Amino acid sequence: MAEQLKMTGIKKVFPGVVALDDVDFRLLPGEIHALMGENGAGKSTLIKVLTGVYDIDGGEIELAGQKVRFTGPLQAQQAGISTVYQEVNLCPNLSVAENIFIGREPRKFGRIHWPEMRRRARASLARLDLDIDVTAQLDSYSLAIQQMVAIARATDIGTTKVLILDEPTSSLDASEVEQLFTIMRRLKADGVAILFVSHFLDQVYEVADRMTVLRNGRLIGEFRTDELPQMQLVSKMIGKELEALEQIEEHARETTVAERGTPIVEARELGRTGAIAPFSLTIHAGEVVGLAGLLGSGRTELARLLFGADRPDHGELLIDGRPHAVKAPRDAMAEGIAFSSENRRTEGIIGELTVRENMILAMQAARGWTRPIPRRKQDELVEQYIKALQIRPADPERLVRDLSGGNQQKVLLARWLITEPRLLIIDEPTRGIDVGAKAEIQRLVAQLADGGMAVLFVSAELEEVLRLSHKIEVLRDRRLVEELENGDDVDADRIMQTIAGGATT
Amino acid sequence: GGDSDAGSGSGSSGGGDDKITLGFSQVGAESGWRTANTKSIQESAASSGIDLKFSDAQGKQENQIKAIRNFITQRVDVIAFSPVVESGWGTVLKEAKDANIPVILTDRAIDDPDTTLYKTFIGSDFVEEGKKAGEWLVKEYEGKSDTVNIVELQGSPGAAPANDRKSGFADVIKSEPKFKVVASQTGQFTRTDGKAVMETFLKSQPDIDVLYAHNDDMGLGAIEAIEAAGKKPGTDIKIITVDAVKDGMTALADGKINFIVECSPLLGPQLMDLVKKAKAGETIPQRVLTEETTFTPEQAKEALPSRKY
Amino acid sequence: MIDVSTPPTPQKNRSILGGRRVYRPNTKHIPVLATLALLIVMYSIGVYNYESFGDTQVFLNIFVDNAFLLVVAVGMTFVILTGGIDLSVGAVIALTTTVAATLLTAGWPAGVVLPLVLLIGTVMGLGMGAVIHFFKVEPFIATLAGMFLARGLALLIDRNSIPITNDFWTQIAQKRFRFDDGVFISLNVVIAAIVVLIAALVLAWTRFGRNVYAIGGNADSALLMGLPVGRTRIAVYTLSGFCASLGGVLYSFYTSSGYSLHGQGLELDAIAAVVIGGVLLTGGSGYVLGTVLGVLVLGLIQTIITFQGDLNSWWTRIVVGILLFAFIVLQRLVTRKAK
Amino acid sequence: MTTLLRHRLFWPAAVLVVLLASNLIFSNNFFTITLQDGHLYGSLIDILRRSAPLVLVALGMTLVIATGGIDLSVGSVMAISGALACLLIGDLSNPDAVGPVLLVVGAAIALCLVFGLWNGFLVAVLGIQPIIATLILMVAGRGVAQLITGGQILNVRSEPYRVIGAGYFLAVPVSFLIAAAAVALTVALTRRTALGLLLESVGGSPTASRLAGIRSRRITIMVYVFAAAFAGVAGLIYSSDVSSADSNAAGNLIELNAILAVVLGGTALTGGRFSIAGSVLGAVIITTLDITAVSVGVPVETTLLFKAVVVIVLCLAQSATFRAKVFGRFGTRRAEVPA
Ligand SMILES: Nc1ncnc2c1ncn2[C@@H]1O[C@H](COP(=O)(O)OP(=O)(O)OP(=O)(O)O)[C@@H](O)[C@H]1O
Ligand SMILES: Nc1ncnc2c1ncn2[C@@H]1O[C@H](COP(=O)(O)OP(=O)(O)OP(=O)(O)O)[C@@H](O)[C@H]1O
Ligand SMILES: [Mg+2]
Ligand SMILES: [Mg+2]
Repeated sequence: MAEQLKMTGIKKVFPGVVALDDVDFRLLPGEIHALMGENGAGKSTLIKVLTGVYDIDGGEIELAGQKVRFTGPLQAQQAGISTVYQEVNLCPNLSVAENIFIGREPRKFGRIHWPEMRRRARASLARLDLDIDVTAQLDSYSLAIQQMVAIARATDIGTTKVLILDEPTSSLDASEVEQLFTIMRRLKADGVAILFVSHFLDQVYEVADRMTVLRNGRLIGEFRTDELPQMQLVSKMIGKELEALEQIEEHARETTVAERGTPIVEARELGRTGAIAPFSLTIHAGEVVGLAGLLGSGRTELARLLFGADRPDHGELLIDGRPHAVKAPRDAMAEGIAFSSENRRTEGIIGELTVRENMILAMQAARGWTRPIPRRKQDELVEQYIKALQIRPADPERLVRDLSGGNQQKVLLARWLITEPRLLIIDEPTRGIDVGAKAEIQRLVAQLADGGMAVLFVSAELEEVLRLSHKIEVLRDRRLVEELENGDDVDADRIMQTIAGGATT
Repeated sequence: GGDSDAGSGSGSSGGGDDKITLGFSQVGAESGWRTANTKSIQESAASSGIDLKFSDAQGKQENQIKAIRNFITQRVDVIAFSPVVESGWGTVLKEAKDANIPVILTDRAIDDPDTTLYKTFIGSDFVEEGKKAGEWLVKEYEGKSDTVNIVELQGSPGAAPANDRKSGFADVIKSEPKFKVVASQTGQFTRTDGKAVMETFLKSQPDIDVLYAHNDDMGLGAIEAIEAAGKKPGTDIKIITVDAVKDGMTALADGKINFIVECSPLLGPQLMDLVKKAKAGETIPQRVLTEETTFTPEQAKEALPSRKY
Repeated sequence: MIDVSTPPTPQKNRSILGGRRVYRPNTKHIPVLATLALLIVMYSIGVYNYESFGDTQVFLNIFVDNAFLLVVAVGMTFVILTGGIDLSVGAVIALTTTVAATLLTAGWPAGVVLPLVLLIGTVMGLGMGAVIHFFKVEPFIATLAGMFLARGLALLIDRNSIPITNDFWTQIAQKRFRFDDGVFISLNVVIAAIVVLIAALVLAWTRFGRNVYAIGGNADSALLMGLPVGRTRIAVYTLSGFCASLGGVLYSFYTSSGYSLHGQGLELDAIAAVVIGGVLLTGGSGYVLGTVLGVLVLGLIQTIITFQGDLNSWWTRIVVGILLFAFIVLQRLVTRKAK
Repeated sequence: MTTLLRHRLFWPAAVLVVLLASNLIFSNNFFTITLQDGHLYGSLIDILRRSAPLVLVALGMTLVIATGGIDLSVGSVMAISGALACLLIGDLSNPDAVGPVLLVVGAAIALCLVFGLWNGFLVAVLGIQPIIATLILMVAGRGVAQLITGGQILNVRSEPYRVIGAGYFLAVPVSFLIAAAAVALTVALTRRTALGLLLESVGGSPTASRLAGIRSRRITIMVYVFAAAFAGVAGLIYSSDVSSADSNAAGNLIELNAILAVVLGGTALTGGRFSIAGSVLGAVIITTLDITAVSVGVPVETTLLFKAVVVIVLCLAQSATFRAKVFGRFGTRRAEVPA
C-alpha cells in the first residue's frame, strides 16, 4: 500500500539538544500507528516538525506521494492533517462549541451560524459520550473534559486524511478511552491514517496496528504490534534489559500501615457549594489514600479543598487533631501539606523559569523571600532529584518550557518532594510519564509512605490507584460515596461497581 | 502654598437673577504664567460680581470644544476662552452665535476668517514679542560687525507662542547677516529642559554670544547650566527671554538676564469690563491689546517690588 | 446598584451566547452589565445635582464630543482583545488632520484627500502589525515608534495649526441631524455608530472576529489550532490604524483644523475607555459594547466636571481621578460579587 | 564572538556605542572630560547625571513589569515628591541646614511610599487591572502636585537640597551616585535574596505561583511601593536640579520613556524574566538619544522622527527573527511554542 505520509531523514536541532536525528517514519492509510518512546525521545517534536510548528533542519516529508513542507499548522490542517497536540491547546476563553469549530465555523449568509454550531458541537461530543453545556467557557471544565473537547475538534473534521493524537488519553478514564478508541477504529475503517502517542502500553496494544520506536531522538525501528511483545517493546524504548520493569510488577501493596495514631489531616463535613458535597475523610501518616471516580466526579475539587487552593464553605479541617483555618495554599504548606496540580501547564510549571528555579520554588516560597536557599544547597537538591526522577536533559539551567511534557511533570513533582511534606497530594502525577519513570514514581510514593509520609493519590488510572493505595475513596457526582480498605477483596471491578452506584454497602 | 481656593462660582447655572454668568474655558495649568492668568480672571470675576463657570481643558482642544458646547447648553451669558490652538473653532462658535451668546477670545487668537464669530480678542501678540526681543538685540549690537552667535531655546514644538516668538525674532534679525542662530532646540517651556539643552549647547557650540529663550523658565534653567560651565550669565552670554514672571524679573534685576519682553497674564480686569459690555450689547473693538512692555535690568529693579506674579 | 448582581440577561446576548442559562447572566457579560448599571447611577447623580443636566442634548453631546474617541477606541478594542496595544492612535490622528488640512489648503479635492488620509493610517497600522508579527517586536514598542513617527511627520509637515476651509469638509462638519428643538447629533455620531455596529457584528459573527478572541485567549494554542494568527494580528493593527485615521478625519470635522499636536494623550483615553468597558488588557475577553460604555464613562466624567463649573485646574484633575476611582472600584466590587 | 553576539544586551549596547560615536563626528570634544570648579565636566558626565531620574524610574518599572503589571503614575509621583519637598523646605527657618532638609526629603519619600501602597492595594487586593489602577493616580496625582504648588513654580534656595540633583561628591555628580546606589540596592534585593525569583514566578504565572505558596499579593504590593519610592527619589533629583518644583513638567511622559527603557533592555511586558542591567542600559540609551539630538543639531521638527528611527533600528536589531531574515540564520526556531 502507498504511504499516506512519509518522513525521511528528519533532523531537528534545538540549541544544545539534537531532538531528532535522521528519523524515518511512515504512516499508511487505514492504520493506527503508535509512536513510542520515553519522555524526551522526540515524539512530540516529530509531530510538530510534521505540522510545521518547527522548521526542519534536514530531511523530507511526503504527503500522499507529494513533497510538502508546511509553514504552520494552518497549512497542515488545510492539507488534511488534523492534530491533537500533547498539552491541551485550546482557547480557555472561548466556549466549548467554539473551541471545536473555530477556524471552520458553519456559516450562513457569510456569518457564523451559532445555533448550527452548537448543535453540531453537541453531536460531536455525544459521539464521545459527553453531554455538557457547549456554550460554557472552556476553562470552566476540568482538564479531562478539555482533552475530550480537543479530541472532538480533531476527529470532527470530515476531510481529515491523517489524524495525529499526541497523548490524548493522559487524563482520561477507561470509559472515555473506550469512546475514543471506537471513534479511532471507525475513522481507520474510513481509511484515515492515525498516529497515536501514549505511554499506556495496554492502550497501544489494544488499538495500534504498527508502531515506531524512538529513543533519544533516533529511530530504533518500526514493528507490527502483534510481532513485538510488550516486554521487548519496553526494552527497545529504554534501551536496557528488563529488570526495571520487573521491579514495577512485583511491587504491590505489600506494605500496610503499621499503626494509625492521630490522623495528620481530618476533614469533617468539609465542602464547597457547587464543587463538592460535604465529606469526611482522615489521612494518617504513612498512608496512601487513593481517590477514584469518573471524570468530573470531584476528585480534583476534593484535593484542592484540603490544600486550601479553594476555600471551603462548609465543615472544618483538622490538622493533627486541631481545627485549622486553611485559607490559602500557604497555610496548608505551613502544615506540611503539598499539592501538585493535574494541570501542569497552567497551574504547575512556570515555563520561562529554569528547571532549578521551578524545583526550588515551593521551598523558597515557604521560607519567604528574605531567606534565599543558598545556591550550593539548591544545586545539590536539584541534582539529587534530576537523578532520582531521571529528568532529561539533566540540565538544571534549561528553561522548563523547553522540556518534553513528561519531564515537565517530573519537575513539578520534584518541586513538592523537595519540600519534604507530611502530606503529599498528587493529582494525576503520572500524566504523560513513560513506563520506566512511572514505575519510578510509584516506587517513590510507596517508599515515601513507608518513611511516614501521607499521600493522597489521584489518578485516572484505576490500576495505579489500586496498586498503591491503602485506602480508596470513591467519588460519584461530586460526592464522596464510599471508602474502601484496599484488601484482597477489592479489585478494579469492585471499584467500578461502586463508581457506577451498583455496589452494596 | 496650596491654599488657592476653587474658583468663585456658586455652582448653579445662570439665568434667574441679574448676575452675569461667564463661561470661561482655560487652556490648562501648564505654566506659572497660566496659573497667574487663571487667578487674575477668577479674582476679577469675583470682585466685579460675575458668576464664573470655569473649565480647564487640560491642554486639549477637544476638551475646550466640549466645554464651550456645555456652556451653550447651560445658557451662560458670555463665553470666553483661551484657544488651545488657532484653528478649528468655526463649528462650535457658530453654535454659540446661533444661541446668541457673545464670545470673547483671550490671550490667543484664532484664525477663522469669519470674524463675526467672536466679539473681540484680548491678549498679547506673540509675533510682536519675538520682534521686540529681536529689536533689542539689533540695538545692543549696533555698530559692531563681528558675528553674533545666537542659540535659541524654543517652546514646545507646535505651540503658538513658540512658533510666533521664533518667527518674530527671526524676521527682525535676518536684516543683519552678522546675527547667526547657531543652534535652536526645544526646551519645552520648562526649566529642566532649558537647563539640559543649554548644557549640551555649551558643549557642542564652542562660541555662544546670545541666548534667546521663548520664556523665562527656560532661561532660568539655562542660567544654571551656564553657571555650572563656569561662565557668567548676562555677561559672557547675553540672555533675552519672554514673559516677565517674578523669578525672571529677579534674575533680570541681578543682571543674569539682560532683557525681558513682557507677556502679561493679568487679563482679568480688562476681560470683565468686556464681558459686561458684551452682555449689555455695547459695541466693542475687535482687538484689545493687553498693555505690555519690556524690561531692562534697571526697570526690573524698579518694577520688582510691585510685581504680583 | 440595588439589583446589579442579578440583572436579567439581555435578549440579544441570549441569542448569541446564551442557550440554556436564563437565570444568571453569563459571567462574561457581568463587567459590561456592571458598567452599564454604574453609568446609569452616575448619570442620575448628575441629573439630580445639576440643573439642566438631564437635557437630552447634554447626553447627546457626550456622543457628539467623543465620536472620534469612540471610533479610535473601537479599533483599540480589537487590538487589546488580541492581547496587544496600540499607542500610535493619537499621533495618527495628528498626522491625518495635518495631511488633510495641508492638502485641502493646497487645493486638492476632498474626494481625493479623504481616501488618501484614511489610507495613511491604514498603511501605518499595516506596517506596525507586520513588524510585530514578522519580527516579534513587542507591540508596545512597535506602536510607540509608530507614535513618534506619525507625530514627527506631522510636525515636519507643519508645526502650525492649519484651518480647513474646504466646502465639503465644513459642510460635513456642520451637518446636524435635528430631532427636536435644539436636540441634535452630528454626522460624526452617525459615522461612529456605524463603526461600532460593524465592529460588534464582526466580532460576534465572523471568523475574523472569533480569531481575534482566540488569539487573545492563547496565541500559542490558536497557532496550533491552525488559526491564521499572523494574518489576524496584522489585520488587527491595520484595522486600528484605519480606525485611528478615520478618527482623525472625524476629529478634523469636529475641529475644522489640522495640527500636529492634536490628539495628544488620546491613546491613553482610548485604552482607558476600552479597559473600563471590561475588556481585559491581557486579551481574549470583552465586548465593543463595553468600549462604548467606557467612552461614555469618560465623557460623563468630563461633563460632570464642566457642570460643576467651579473647579480650577488641579481640582479638575483630582476630581477626575476620584470619579474614575469610585467608578472602577465599584465596578470591580459589583463584578466580583456577581461572580 | 558568537556568544557575545547572542548576549541579550549586545544589540542595545551596540546602539549606544553608535550613538556616542555619532556625537564624536559632530562635536569633537564630546569625550573630553575636564575638571571644572572641582568637579568633572563634559558630555559624558552630562549623560550620567541626566540619566539618573530615568534610571530610577525604570528600575521601579522593571520590577512592576516583571510581575506582569505596569505603573503609569510614576510621573505624577515624581511631581508630588518634588512639590512637597520644595514646599516644606520653603517653610524651613534655615533651609541651608542639612538635618531639616534630610527630614523633608524623608517626608517626601514617605508620602511616595503611601502612594505606592495605594497602587499596590488597588492592583493586588482589589484586583483592578494595573494600567487602570495606576491611571487613577496618574491623573489625580498631578492635580495633587499642582495643589501643593498652587500651580506655580516653587523656588527653593537650599544648598543641601541643591546637592541632590546638581551637586557633586568627590567630583562625581551626586544624582549619578544616587542612581548607582539604587541600582546596587535593587540588584542586591532581587538577586541576593529570593525576591527576584518570586517576582519572575508571579509574572510568569500567577496561578501557578499561588499554588506554589507564593504570597503574590504581598510581592505585588511591594513592587508598586518600590516603583513609587524610586519615582519619588527621581522627583527630588528632578526638582533639586533646578532648585524649584514645577508640578506640570516634572515627570511628564516619563512613564513612556521608562517603559521604553525596560523593554529595550529585554524585559517583556508580559512579565516574568527581567533584566536590571538591560533597563539601566535602556535608560542611558534614551538619555543619550535626547542629548545627541541636541548636540548634532537635529532640527526641532525632526527630533521625533530621529527618535522614531533610532527606536525602530534598535528594535529590529534586537529581533532575532529580523536578523535571521536579513543577515542569514542566527536562530533556528520559527515559532516559540512551548512543548
Ligand atoms: N522548544 C524546545 N527548545 C529546546 N528543546 C526542546 C524544545 N522542545 C523540545 N525540546 C527537547 O527535545 C527533546 C524531545 O522532546 P519531545 O517533546 O519531542 O519529547 P517527547 O518524546 O514528546 O516526550 P514526552 O513523552 O515527555 O512528551 C527533549 O529533550 C526536549 O527537551
Ligand atoms: N460530566 C460533566 N458535566 C459537566 N461538567 C463537568 C463534567 N465533568 C466535569 N465537569 C467540570 O469539571 C470540573 C472539575 O471537576 P473535577 O476536577 O472535580 O473532576 P475530577 O474528578 O478531578 O475529574 P478529572 O479527571 O476530570 O480531573 C468541574 O468544575 C465541572 O464543571
Ligand atoms: Mg511529548
Ligand atoms: Mg482531576
